[in-house]
Amino acid sequence: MNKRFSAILIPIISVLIALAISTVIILLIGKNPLTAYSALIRGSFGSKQAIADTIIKTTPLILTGLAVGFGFRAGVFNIGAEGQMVMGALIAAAFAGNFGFLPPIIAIPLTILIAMAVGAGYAAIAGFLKAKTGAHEVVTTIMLNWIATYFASYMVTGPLKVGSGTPKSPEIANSAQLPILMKVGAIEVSAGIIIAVVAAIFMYILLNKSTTGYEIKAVGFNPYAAEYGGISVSKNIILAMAISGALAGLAGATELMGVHHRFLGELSGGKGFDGISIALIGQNNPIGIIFAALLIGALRTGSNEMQFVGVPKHMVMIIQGIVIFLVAADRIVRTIMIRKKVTK
Amino acid sequence: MYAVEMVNIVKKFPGVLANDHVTIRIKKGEIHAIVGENGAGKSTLMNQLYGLYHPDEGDILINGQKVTIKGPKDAIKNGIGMVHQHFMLVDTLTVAENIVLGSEPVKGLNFDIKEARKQVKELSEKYGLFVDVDAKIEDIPVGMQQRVEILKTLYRGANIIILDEPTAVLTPQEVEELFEIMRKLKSDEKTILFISHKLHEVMEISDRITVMRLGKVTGELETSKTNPKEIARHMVGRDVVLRVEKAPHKSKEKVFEIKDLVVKDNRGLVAVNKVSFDIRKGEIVGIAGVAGNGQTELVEAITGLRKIEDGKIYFEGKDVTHFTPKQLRELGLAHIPEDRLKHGLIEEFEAYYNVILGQHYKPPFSNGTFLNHKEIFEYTKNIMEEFDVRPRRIQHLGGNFSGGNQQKLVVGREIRMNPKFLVVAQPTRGLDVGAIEFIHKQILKMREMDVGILLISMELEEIFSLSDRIIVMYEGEIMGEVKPEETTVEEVGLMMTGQRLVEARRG
Amino acid sequence: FKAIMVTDTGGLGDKSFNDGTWAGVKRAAAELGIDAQVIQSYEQADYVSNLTKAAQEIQKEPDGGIVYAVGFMMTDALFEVAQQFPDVYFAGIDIAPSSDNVPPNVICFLFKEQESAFLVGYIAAATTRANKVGFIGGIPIPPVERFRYGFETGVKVFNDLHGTNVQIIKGYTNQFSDPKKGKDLALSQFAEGVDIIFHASGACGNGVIEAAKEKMVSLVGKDDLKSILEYAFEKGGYFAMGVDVDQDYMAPGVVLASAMKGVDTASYLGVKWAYEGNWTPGIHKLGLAENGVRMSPMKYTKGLVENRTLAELAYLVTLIKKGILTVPETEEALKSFRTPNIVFPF
Amino acid sequence: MRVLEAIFLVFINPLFYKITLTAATPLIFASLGGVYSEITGVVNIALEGIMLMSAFTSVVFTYLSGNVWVGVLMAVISGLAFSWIHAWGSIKWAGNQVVLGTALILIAQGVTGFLMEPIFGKPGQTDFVGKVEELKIPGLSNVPFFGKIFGELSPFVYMAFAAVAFSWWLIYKTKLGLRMRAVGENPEAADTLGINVFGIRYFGVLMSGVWAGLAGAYLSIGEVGHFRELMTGGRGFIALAAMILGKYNPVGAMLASILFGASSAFANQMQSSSLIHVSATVKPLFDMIPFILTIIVVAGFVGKSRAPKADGIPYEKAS
Ligand SMILES: Nc1ncnc2c1ncn2[C@@H]1O[C@H](COP(=O)(O)OP(=O)(O)OP(=O)(O)O)[C@@H](O)[C@H]1O
Ligand SMILES: Nc1ncnc2c1ncn2[C@@H]1O[C@H](COP(=O)(O)OP(=O)(O)OP(=O)(O)O)[C@@H](O)[C@H]1O
Ligand SMILES: [Mg+2]
Ligand SMILES: [Mg+2]
Repeated sequence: MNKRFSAILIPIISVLIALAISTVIILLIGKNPLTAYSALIRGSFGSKQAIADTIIKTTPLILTGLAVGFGFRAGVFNIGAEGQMVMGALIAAAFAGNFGFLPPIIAIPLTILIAMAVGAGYAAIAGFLKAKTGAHEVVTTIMLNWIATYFASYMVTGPLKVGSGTPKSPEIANSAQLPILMKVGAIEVSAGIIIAVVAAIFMYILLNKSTTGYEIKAVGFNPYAAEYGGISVSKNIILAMAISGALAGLAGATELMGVHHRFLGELSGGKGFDGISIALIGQNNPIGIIFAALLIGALRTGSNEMQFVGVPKHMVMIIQGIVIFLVAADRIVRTIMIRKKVTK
Repeated sequence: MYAVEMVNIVKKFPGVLANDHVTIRIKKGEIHAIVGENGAGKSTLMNQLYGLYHPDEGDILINGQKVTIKGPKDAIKNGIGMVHQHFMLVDTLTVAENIVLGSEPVKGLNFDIKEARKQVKELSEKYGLFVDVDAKIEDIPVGMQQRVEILKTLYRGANIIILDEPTAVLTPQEVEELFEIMRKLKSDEKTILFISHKLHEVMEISDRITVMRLGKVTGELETSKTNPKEIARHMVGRDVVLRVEKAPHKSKEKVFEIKDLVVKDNRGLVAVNKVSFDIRKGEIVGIAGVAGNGQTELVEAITGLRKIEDGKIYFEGKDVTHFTPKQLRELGLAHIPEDRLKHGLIEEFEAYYNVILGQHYKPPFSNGTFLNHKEIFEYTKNIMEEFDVRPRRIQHLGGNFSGGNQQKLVVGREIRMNPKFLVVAQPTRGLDVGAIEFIHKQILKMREMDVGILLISMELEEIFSLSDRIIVMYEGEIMGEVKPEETTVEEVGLMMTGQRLVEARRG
Repeated sequence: FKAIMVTDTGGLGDKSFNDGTWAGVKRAAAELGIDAQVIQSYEQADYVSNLTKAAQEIQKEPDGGIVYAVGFMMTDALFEVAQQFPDVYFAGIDIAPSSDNVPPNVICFLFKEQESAFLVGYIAAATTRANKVGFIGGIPIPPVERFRYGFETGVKVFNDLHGTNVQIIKGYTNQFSDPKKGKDLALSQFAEGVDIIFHASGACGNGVIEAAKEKMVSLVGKDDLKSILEYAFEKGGYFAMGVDVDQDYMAPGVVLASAMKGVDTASYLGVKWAYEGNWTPGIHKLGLAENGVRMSPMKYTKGLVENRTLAELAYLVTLIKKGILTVPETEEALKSFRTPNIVFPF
Repeated sequence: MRVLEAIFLVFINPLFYKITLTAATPLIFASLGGVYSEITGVVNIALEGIMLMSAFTSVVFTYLSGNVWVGVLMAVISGLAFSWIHAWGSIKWAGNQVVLGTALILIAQGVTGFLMEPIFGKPGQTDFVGKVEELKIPGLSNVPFFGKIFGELSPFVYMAFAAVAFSWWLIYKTKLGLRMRAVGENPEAADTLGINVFGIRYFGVLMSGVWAGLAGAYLSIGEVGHFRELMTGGRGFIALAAMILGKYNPVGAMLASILFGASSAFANQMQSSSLIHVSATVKPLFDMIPFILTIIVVAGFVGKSRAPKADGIPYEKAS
């Protein structure tokens, strides 16, 4: 089978199988699957608002997917995109609150840069420890995630706290907010999606066209051969973690500057972890990651609409889980497809 | 009476007909050699006998009985044992554990390690296969690993033992020992299938020979009635020059020098102890020695891959002692590593990326930031053409080339760097005679171009035929330095076992 | 007419404002014979879109309706969306607008958690035999902190009026969903010599209550209400204090009292006002006086508290209702709080 | 130095050790589960999900049967069943083990949340359904110091340590354990010796379900007697870290779990200390202690932890 063709077909068929399985469950709880699924589609692509929602949800998923995917390409398992995203957004929020005096042309890139630098630095801790002491990055990044969570919680209930409501940082300056591409009612689609796509293109170029990408991949595939070829292994491990962290930080930046305009306790909301499955569904390929993120983003948006017809939100988690499972074990789907063909 | 008959075996892989109606018959109690070029289909054939692959067509008969071998389990039941071309050992387990794995002695619920050790020891003594039963595989030399593999088959009571290229990684002494063992096994009524690329070995040990080429059997020969030339012709389809001719070395200019070098191994023990020597332009210095006597560490230290504890290294008179691999390459050092899969290649990289490793950041392959793929592709095509790398496909992944072709790719890359100094370690390990001939020619061509060459090899024949000077190492020290034309294999062999030159000369 | 409630990411089943709001909305819906629906949010980014969708649903109704935004996390989203739909009523539960000019279609219900916490704090101080009581919060968000201010004030007032020196140990679980974490923290406080712990930590509190029960049962040696109460009456023991709803039932005899928050009352009122057109926009802070908060009736444990204390408490409630005693609502107010001159009329 | 005094008081307080043990117990079980799976070569990031499922099932069946031990048994069975899905996807279908794991976590969160309403009639959390009684060792509770630690402990704590001893024996002293280690390191080699690689891997993954199942049961009916959505609180991931930190060895994993349990008990005790007065807003910082400590330990003392060579790589038989 054509490789590219099956890369598209498998997720689609996985979704169909997942829907078939959940049809049973929906019938069991006494709802009409057809109404449910038409709500799912309506909710994700059926209207301007739905599309806006889908884009908003897809944006950070692309970026965390890229972050984790980049790590995989470089031979590191960055399970810490969550923490890097939080730290990037948190510190950027702390600064960007005071950027009122700067014009957007400076304030926006500067805020992005801070978030990326913080994400990079935070991830580089794990990279540094791996390179210098051999500490496993899965252990260190899991720990760093928790530290980031508690640190952020401390910051927004303590030093950065504003107002009496939500634990949150002050609103960032208007000049540091991302321009709005599309506004549907109160739903604003910011330029974040453009940033995410640019980041994907950047990652593609970095990995496939640049000398740095060559070195990072070499270290990821075979550190001994890389060293033999004059490539510094520890430098590239740290660099790879840092770039991965920068992408996660960027995810934090787009959420901060394009969606919430301030740091909130739940800003990351598991998107760093989502990045793992998105990266792998997208086969660590920037273009694949965009589509994987879109798939998950659309499922999540559509799920909210499904609630209006009485299907609880947990149903969608199950559907998502099954889709991801089937994409991972794609041979199940392939086998089903081949059998179909044979019987025909 | 045949112990094994494989009749009309056909085995296809996607795009490759690996065995094309192969018929081979092995008599009980004989040592039967199978020879053939790289990729001729020898391992594939043996893997089917051992149940790892299943023939698309054809029959397998054991002791005259037709059998179906679904997996190694069936093979073991039929008394077949196999020592694979790439060892099948569990690095983190001990020798005894590896040997008994799969049919472990038990005491109550426990795995009876005592009994296992006892049985292994008995077996090892019976056949003179010395092993350290309690050592972990990752800590023992390849020669011992080989013995472990043989013990594995004996432990399972194999009567038919397949040895797939067992000598590729052994020293001449170890090869001698292995032959001793094989003779012992033969006298014990065991049938042995022996695959090798080294014709003199085949001549020495086998009773009969099957030659394969491109998936077909091209000849069945009685060893006593043939000669290496004839075998080689069957294998390659043409005459092969097994001896090389070279002009005497002239230059006096030092290109490389090491003084009192001290290097430690992975366990922190001194592996290279105060070694000094130099290499001149257009000169090949061969280092002979039994594996594990510091050669690996020496090469790694020289090429910047291992920390140097003490001593100095000079490159064209310049102190380069603690230089990184990159700095050394910049100065003109090239390195054909002994382990092509560990150091030489990135299996996941396409041929074209493997070919620029080490020069990837330099023009014309890169402008410092971006790679120039057009140049890279062009360059790769040239190298593949010049070094006859097959398949001639620049996008082929490094790991998907056959071993011989991987080696050609690495050799091509390093030679085309136009180095001033070339370190070559085990350049022809596992290669067929045609490929060996080719690589030797390339090394000599570099010598003609005034490159200083350090050659490390366990093949004494290779060392003798290529080197201008031979240095012998034992336990990290130099035992002596000789000229090939002024010494004998025996003398070098004695030094390799720890006698200094003077003592060796004294006899 | 329709009422739609949008939960925060905590979702239904939090035994706190989401559940409470939903209970009130359902009650109102049943009474008024209207439709009620709930939409749960998966993540923060859902708030705006879920509120928007809810408002759009309402717009489809011929006679309008009301949208509930639940939880402090939804503050910003609520005001953004409410501005877009001036013809739809919005009610925020536990939502404090950042400015005072609330749009005319919005009502915000806030609670004076500190007032009910004051009462349990006073009881705790009166009942402790270790002279040490504990507070366990979830994430130190404003409602949690208001509970703490009230609890601390209750203890302080008791100390001042009775010349005791009951100390408070404070801790946070920093989350709301891991009962084991609450239990471990509670055990740590017990190990520090505390004998009564008041929690405001969501589901972590289940663990706090379990810790108290475990300690108590181990002291008593039996696990029935009668033995526990008999032992506690004689020798004291370990107690937890519940939050938001009456948590007595979770461990009868071990939950000394609960600081209750009438979220359901508020949401019930909101629906009713909107339906009847009796709409007063703005912030509604519900305290003891408004029946928005109260202390649990202490169904099992009343006997463990001296009658005099209960009487004092009743008197203090009237003082608070009258505004004579103001329980601090902020950290600053807590710091500067001085016990007023209170003379019990008995 | 009040801080030093407070620290000293923590270490002489027997209850600190007791809390350490109970905090470590779920991590020991779960990390043990990780060890079984990963030494046979299957990455099991799904521990969190398995724990959650089992925490839920044990509560459901305790609720239905009124007997906590039925709950424990069903937790083990559901752990087996759920990990079987992981095994099926990653062994039979050679799927990407990390993705399968994350998928299973999502499914576990979805399924447990989804079933709350139909089974218990309300979402979010259940009421108290019953709890496994603590084990009282009669004479012991009077022994000073140790009595306070071991006098009354949940049987799960003892089970955890017994499980470690059992696992150590199974993995290092039996023929099965030898084969497990061989399969995780070099499945081809094991295969050529006639060992059923798939079978061994299934065993490893299923056993990880058993242990993670017990971890889940402990969290619900072992400790708090009810179920709450997402109540595992990331312990599956911490267990994963403990397993790596413990170098894929049951005893190592146990020590890492204890380290983690001790540091979180320490953090709790410090934040509860009446000797040090810190403002409420600073208290969250105490929760960072275990994580920072772990990083220091893994970077400073443990160094490289080498995964089994074939860990995460699906084994595919040639044909
Ligand atoms: N996974 C694969 N995908 C594509 N081609 C492959 C793959 N594996 C092997 N090949 C092809 O098979 C051929 C030989 O592979 P193999 O490693 O068996 O070589 P060999 O015959 O043992 O030769 P040598 O002795 O030189 O190593 C090569 O041409 C290689 O391109
Ligand atoms: N797994 C495989 N997949 C695809 N092709 C294969 C595979 N294994 C072997 N082949 C093909 O079969 C041919 C025969 O390979 P085989 O390994 O049997 O050669 P060989 O004679 O043992 O070579 P060598 O002397 O290098 O060991 C190879 O050239 C290769 O093209
Ligand atoms: Mg072969
Ligand atoms: Mg080969």
